[in-house]
Amino acid sequence: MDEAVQQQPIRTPAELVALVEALIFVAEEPVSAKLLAEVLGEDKGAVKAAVEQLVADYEERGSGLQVREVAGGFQLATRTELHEEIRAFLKTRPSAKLSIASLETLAVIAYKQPVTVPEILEIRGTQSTSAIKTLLDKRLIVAKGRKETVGRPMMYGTSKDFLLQFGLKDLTELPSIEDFEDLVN
Amino acid sequence: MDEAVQQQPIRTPAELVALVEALIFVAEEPVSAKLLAEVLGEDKGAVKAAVEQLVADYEERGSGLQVREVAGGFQLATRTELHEEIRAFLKTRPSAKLSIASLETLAVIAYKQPVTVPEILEIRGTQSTSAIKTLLDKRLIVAKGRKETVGRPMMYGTSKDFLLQFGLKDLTELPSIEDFEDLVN
Amino acid sequence: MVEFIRLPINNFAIYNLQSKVLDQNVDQFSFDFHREQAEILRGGDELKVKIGDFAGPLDLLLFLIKQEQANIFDIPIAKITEKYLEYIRLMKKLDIAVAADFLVMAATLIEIKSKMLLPRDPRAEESEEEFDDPRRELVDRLLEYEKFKSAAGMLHERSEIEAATFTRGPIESDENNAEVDASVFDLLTIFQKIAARHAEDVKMEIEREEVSLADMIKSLKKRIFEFGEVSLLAFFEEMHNRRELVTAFIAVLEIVRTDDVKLTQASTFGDIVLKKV
Repeated sequence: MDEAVQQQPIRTPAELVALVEALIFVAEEPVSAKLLAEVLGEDKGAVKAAVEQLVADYEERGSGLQVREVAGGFQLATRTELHEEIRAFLKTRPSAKLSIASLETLAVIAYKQPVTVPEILEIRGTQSTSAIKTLLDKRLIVAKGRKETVGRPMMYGTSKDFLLQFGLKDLTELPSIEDFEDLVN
Repeated sequence: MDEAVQQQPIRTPAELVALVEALIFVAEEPVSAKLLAEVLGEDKGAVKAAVEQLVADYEERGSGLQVREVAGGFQLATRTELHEEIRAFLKTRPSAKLSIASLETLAVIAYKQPVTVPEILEIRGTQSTSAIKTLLDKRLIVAKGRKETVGRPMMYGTSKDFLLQFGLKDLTELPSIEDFEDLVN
Repeated sequence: MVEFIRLPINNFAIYNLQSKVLDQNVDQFSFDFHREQAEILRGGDELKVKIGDFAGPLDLLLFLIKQEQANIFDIPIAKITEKYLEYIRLMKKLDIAVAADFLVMAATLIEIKSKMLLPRDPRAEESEEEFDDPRRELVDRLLEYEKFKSAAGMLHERSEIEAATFTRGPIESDENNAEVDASVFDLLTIFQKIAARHAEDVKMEIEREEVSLADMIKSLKKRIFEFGEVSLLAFFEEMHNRRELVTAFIAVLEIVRTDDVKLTQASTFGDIVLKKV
């Protein structure tokens, strides 16, 4: 990394956009502007501008793809409107949906993390163990240590996969739980 | 596929280009114009024109990617000139991932520490020497002295890095069988 | 006998029942639960009953309150309790296991109902505000729960949108290996699997015959002099259990001590090779 910085490559803005595009494409996971800047030995501001340019380019030319920000990084993905044709092509069916119980449990964990099983029970009014198992299996939640109370129960929180699967940049992008109060009444 | 043909969807040339782009992007191997035409229920000539348009689009805008024809199909790939930066980027990817064999060995060491190689062999039922080497290289385990039995074999345990990588404050935070009793069954 | 199809968010479930149940008594399914009556759908020799599917007792309670168009801050507890118990009775009739949490809530409702029937303390009546409503705690819980239920709906919508976007297919630079990104949960489940596998091995061990040290030395010697060298790793891997492994190990020590054989190792943790000198 240091080498790259010392080299100080001279690139035109268009070249930087092209490079950023290529790196986002080859990465298996969303890439942050920070990592891109480090690898390219470029200023983070310049990289951010290049990413913004790229996002706009894809948007403008009505591409079948989009550059989107998710789980703290940028990723190339198909446009949602095309899902039917893509499913027909890949011969995949919509993935198994989460049950109401799992979704509720996930909502409690997302908003109250780190949270223990008894605390989830308290809010949902029902045992959530099988939902927790499902969420762990799907890697949507992870164990986050133990709570220093009687019995030292395990605490749970959401994972990076949660951000990815729900298309969130980070946890702050979740609407505040109090916002749902208005809907209720 | 027949359904799609019967439907005869009406798409603008631009829409067809976008769809072709999305399908080439998600495909697991190069896709032929014939297959694209079948899936989309479009005329092969129209699909070919769309692919040509797409190739030209990527070329013209100086994209970091290219649509290239390979093995009788089309594929999205990075532009060859960018290979140096791409290689540098791919090298920086964190290699936090572990093979199944390493993970099994790590699980045994985590729960049975301090533990010797023959003991791991007995529990896992297979040799674990290369997995142990990997785990030592990744600093997930450390040698914990020798066991005072015949041959004085080396004992292994988990390291500080192990705690960090798995988000544990200390070893007591490792989930126990009891924690997941309801979940795992 | 009951096939349970969960349809998230829509809040109802379809139960497939054998015709046997159908013949018994159709009346028992005339349950006023969903917006209309519970739907009974006939198809071949199957009967499907569509009734409310609830994620928990609070979910059911909220549904009943809405169905009765009641004010959540002034729940008609007698009526709601009656409806609640009716649902539980239906579940039992359909032979669907009723979770303990639902029964606990039923008890709570009955308790609140009886408290409401008690004459109020005349001294407390002076100020209406200080009257401790037995429903208060339940209302608080319902309000809190409903926020998370709405949040669950939001998550559901997000996942629907997300399921409509696809990322690229594999490309050359992806190392195609079976590597996994692990969490502590994975560590535990893997450990349990190994332990289970090991338990099976132990059972099989009993049936095997034991190899004596003399036989082990003989066979190892034969191999060394036949092939010139023997990989210790390969040799040890042939052993079926711990006892055999120990015997093999002692055999190696014996041979190195008494015969013209040496041990070589190319790298730390690398394989060790037994060589004829």
